[in-house]
Amino acid sequence: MTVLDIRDLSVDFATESGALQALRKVSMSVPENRIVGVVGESGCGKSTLINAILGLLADNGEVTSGEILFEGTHDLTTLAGTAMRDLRGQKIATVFQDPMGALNPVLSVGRQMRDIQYRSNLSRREKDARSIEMLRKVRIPDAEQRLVQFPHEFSGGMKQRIAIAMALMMEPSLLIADEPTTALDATLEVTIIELLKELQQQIGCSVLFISHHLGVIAELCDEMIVMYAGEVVESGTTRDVFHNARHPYTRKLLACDPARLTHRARRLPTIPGTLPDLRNRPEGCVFQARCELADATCSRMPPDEEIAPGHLARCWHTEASVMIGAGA
Amino acid sequence: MLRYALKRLGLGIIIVSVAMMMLFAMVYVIPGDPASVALGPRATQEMVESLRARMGLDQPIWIQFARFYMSAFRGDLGTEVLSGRPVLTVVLEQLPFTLTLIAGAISWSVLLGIPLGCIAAVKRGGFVDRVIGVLSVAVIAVPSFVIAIYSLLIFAVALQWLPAIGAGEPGNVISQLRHLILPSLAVGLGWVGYIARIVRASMLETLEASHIRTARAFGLTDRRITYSYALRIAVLPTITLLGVGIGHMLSSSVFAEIVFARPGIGKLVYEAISVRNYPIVTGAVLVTTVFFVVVNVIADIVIGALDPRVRASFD
Amino acid sequence: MLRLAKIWRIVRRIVREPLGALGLGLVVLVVLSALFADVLASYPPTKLSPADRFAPASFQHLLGTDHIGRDLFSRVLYGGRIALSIALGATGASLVIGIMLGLIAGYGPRWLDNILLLVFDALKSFPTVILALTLVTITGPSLMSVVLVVVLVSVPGYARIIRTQTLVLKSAEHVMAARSMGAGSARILTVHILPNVIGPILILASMDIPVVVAIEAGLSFLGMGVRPPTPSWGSILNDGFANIRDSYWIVVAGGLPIILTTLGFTFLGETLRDLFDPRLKGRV
Amino acid sequence: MSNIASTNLSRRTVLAGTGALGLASLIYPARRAQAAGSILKVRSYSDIQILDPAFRLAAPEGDITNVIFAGLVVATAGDKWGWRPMAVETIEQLDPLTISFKLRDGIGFTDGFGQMTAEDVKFSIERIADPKNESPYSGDWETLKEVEVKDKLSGLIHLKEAFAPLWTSTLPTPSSTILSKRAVTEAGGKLGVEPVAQSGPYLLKEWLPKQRTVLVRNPDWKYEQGGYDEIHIHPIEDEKTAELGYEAGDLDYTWTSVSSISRLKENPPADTTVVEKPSLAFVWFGMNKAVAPFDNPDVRRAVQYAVDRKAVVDAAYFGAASTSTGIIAPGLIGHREKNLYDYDPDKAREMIEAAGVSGQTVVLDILNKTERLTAAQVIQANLQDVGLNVEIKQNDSGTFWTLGSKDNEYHKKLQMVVQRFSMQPDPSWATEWFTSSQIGTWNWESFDSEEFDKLVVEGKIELDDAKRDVMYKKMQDLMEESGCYVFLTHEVAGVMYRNSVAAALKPNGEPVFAEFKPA
Repeated sequence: MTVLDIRDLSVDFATESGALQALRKVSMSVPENRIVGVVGESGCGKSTLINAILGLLADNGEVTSGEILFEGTHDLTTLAGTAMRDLRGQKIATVFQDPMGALNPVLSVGRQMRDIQYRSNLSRREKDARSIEMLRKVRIPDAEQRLVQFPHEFSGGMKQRIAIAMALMMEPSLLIADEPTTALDATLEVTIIELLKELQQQIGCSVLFISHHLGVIAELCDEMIVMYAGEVVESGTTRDVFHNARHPYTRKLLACDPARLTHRARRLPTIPGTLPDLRNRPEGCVFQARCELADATCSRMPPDEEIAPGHLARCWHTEASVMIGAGA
Repeated sequence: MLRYALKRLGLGIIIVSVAMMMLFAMVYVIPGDPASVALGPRATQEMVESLRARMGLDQPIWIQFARFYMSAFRGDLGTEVLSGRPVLTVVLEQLPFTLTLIAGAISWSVLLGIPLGCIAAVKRGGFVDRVIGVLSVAVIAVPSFVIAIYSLLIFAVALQWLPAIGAGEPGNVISQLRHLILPSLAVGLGWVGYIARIVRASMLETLEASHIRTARAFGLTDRRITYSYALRIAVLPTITLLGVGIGHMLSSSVFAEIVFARPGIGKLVYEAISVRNYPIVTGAVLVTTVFFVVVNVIADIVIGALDPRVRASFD
Repeated sequence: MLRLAKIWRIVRRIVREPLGALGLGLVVLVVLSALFADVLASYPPTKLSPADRFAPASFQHLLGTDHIGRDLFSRVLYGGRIALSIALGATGASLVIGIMLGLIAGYGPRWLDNILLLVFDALKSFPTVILALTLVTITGPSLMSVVLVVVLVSVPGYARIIRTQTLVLKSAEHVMAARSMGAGSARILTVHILPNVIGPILILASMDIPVVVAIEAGLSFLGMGVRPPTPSWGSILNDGFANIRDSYWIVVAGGLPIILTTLGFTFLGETLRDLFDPRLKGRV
Repeated sequence: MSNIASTNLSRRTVLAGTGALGLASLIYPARRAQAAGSILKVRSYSDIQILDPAFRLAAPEGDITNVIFAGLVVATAGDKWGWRPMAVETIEQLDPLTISFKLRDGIGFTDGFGQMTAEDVKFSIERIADPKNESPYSGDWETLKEVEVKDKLSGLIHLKEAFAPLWTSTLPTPSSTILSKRAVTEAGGKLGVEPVAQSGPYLLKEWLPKQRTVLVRNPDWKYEQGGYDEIHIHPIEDEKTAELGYEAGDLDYTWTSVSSISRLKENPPADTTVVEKPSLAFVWFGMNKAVAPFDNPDVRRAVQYAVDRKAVVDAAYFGAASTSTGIIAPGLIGHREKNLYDYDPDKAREMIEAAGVSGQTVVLDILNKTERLTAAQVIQANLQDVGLNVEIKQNDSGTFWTLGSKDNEYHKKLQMVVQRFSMQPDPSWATEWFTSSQIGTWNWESFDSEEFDKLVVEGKIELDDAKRDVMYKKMQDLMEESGCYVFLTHEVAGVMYRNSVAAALKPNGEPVFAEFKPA
């Protein structure tokens, strides 16, 4: 069964200088009990995608087409406010990137963990017990004492573990992890990844894992999608995409991934050129301006070429693209 | 934290002493002789001179100041020459009236300002937001004594809804509350505007914070998010603002106390200046400046108590 | 010509904001009525006519008369002259002194800076009205006293801002360069620092104009402002307050111009600030 | 974000609603004071600072000491100045230099200070009279020789010289109050604001500074009883404010401002009696002959002609007060029928021009009170009319009262002043400030006349009313002839009280608390 199935999703933002298309015809799915990675540069639409799934698009954002099917039945784009809210935290949980800012600074950790259990009928004491249990699961020492503490009294890694504990507390069927390790240093990153993997198996949920760190994706994810300028340019199993990338953008991304070099770095080296102006998308392929294979064909919308079963690339030149990055 | 508070307090003491030195210098050059004013038209020259000596006015200014300062540290602000009552007593008798007035003003400004700021932030950009914005600026701009006189004219004289003068019958809380409404409104109305503006701004900032997004992602209700998670942070700047505001409210309470014939520190000083009752002037100004400085320190400490982040940075 | 065009452009931008348009309108109204007070007023502002006292508004007396039969409309118009000239004069004087002290504190020796800061803080720790009362008692009520009060009240604020900016600029590259090329302190202050600090302070000062109007009116209300029979909005309020049971016209006539003027200047100032210096927006 | 807009405010709304309701319940029309129990609420124009009769600062303190301490005699209410015995059973003038008295047997001091005796009388009166004690009221007993104690309750008051004001402005005032010798001595020679050894029909029960003073009936007082069980005295300086307070029901009796009298008479608050009382105080416009241009007698005379006194008084007192002929009010010995110089602007203009001062600017100092300012503004217009420019300088009381003092350099520059002195019902009270020895103290006009100085001394010891009448008229003629004075008015006092109160007022409207009764 598919936990999350997104079809042809487009999202526009109204700005002073006209409509900005943040997502265009995005399709992807997260199967049950699998970890799906999303990778792409900043501004590629990852955050918009998450917000669209969570129903937290800013005031000026609007879903112009497509649907987001959750557990096959609910279309999240049309769900009413309260129904959507009932899913959040309950069925769909999220861990955000910035552990420093993700917790409310003026409320104790215990209070915040208790608050998110507001739908349950447990007593206050039972809720706290559940919180302690979760904190133990994410390996926070002295969980009872720490419940009354405030976020600033925890280290960054601990905060992120608390965030994970909170996210998994209600045993959701989908966990969205939005770059949960980006702000942490390398050793912490490894422990968090391992923790996530372990808990995912324990609870048996699906994970949508967003990162621009290809190494993490490779290590953690079963499947992955590559986004560029609000479009999914390539998707497939992690193995397929890493070993047989066919979209020129994916190839370039892989080519300059520091993880393939000797040491890790936190920021992707840049690909020459800049993102297209999303208020004024080019006709056809969105990557053409930065693509060395671009030709007249590219001014028409490229198809989602199936390279292998389940491995798609949105490009006219999936054959020729194997040459890109080969020499790098 | 404690060290910080002590340091602030130390600086406060220095500021207060400089302020008092300046006040002494000013009072010293005020024309008019307190002794002859105090005694009235029937006094003989000898009486005036002996009273001057008793008031210490025949001493050079620095001796007067040193004397005042030494005894002030012991909590003795001298005695009023005519009635022989301790100045501190006279001032402290009046202080509660001004404090009640300021407390009333703060209640108005907080009870109206925070909800208005909140609503404006929640309805950002809408008609309600604009109206609240214009009103906030307007009440800030109009001087409090004009508000005092107009509210007296409308609610006390024309409509006769509320009493016009005094602080109410001693011991009768209802009567005292009734007497408090208009003066405290006059003092506090401008601060409704200030607070609405600052709460709106800081609410907007807070609603953008990532922990608010987290809270939403956990499905917390918008009401809880707005009024419990965000407001708790958004009201913090209000406390600093009020810390500063209390000084200004002390100022405008002079007008409110005069217009509504209310007892209080402002009126005490106003009357004391006009009859050259210097011990009262210096005593009352000392008490108010000390009060003002202490309030600011307290505001910082309160913020520390409410915002663990600030607390952490002091440790 | 270029200058005029520029001003016109600014005016157009102000007017586009509803608040700015309202503010500008009010300010223009107040300024014009003060400028042309002698043309608009149908009576001399000090002419007594005890027989006509407490007359309500009518065609003869647009705002009625006060307790000694003076025409309130005329007094309000002439009161505007007083209010505006004090506002401009006192703000100007505070600016000059504030800028000088701020430059001295920021650029001068450390000990002088410390002393000045202490004095500023001490001045700020007095409740404003009480400071004003004490001062006016010393100097006696007069136009100059009001100006003095305004200067003492607003100089610390201006000087502090200028001081901070000067401290920042003191170590800025172009100032260092000028100093290394042997420019004297006076030249550095006037050529390299002053032009860079004056913009924000001017906007702040323009926003202080309603405060000055309020101070003048407040002191005159307490009988400590300009000398009678010189008309002032505050003294009209005082006359009205003393006779509030006999005639509410006087209070209304004295209070309305204060309200309109402070609102006008505040609205205009807010709009100007938002247009030209969004950085200052956070300042309450 | 869009969801926030629809945020349900209900709990807050309910809370706000409750708050608003609470607030609304505090708003209702002012209710008239109930004559509940038997409480009289009166206004006084200043709060008490000292409750020692010998050192009282203002009339409101005297009004209180008059009922909490027993005086030999006390002023009575009514349209004529009068007195009745209080602490004494009998008191009589045996000859111009001797007064005999006999105390009532049964007046006790509170706080265990025993019965009032003749020894206390001797102590109290000699205490005021002795210049060493620096009582501002020592002048009331200027010619006292001594008080002789004859037995426990009776004694003789001996004077060095006859003293005309004795029965008008000394005995029926707090200057005849008898305090407990032991209590005052124990208190260090002077009583403070908390009275000890009270002896009158009322006792001071509570004093809340700037709020109220509460007097209650003295259960031990056996003689004339006051009409109320409690008297609440509210200090409210400003008359207009007091009027608002009266209308709000906070007061049963108050003085009104002069400017409100005509309005209040036409349209009085419900159940209210408004009366006008002639005041004894005198207001004049003075010129300092020691300072140019008023060193020129012609300029002074010109100004006397230039001032339209009726217009000044009408404007300042809203038509409620009339012009005065001098400093001694109608009904008192020495009251003049008419002025010597009156409004004649043409003559004034001529004289100003002749003196060559036309177009000069002179400064008029006044106290910052509304009616003074109004008067000054009319004078300003009058003088403008004849060619003198006037600059009005308003002073707060602190500055004003020292303007003419020789300690103040300003007295050498003081040109013109509008002045008001209060007064007791004896003409000697009015004249003594204008002697040449008072120059630099209270004689700000630098008026000096040997004849006047002599008459002041003689007037006090002359006991024949008809002779005194002539003397005091002459003194005022001298003042006016000097050109230093333009007599303006004696003012008028407006008083209002509830119809449920039978107010007891002296001829000038001052209250006699002990005689107030429920109507």
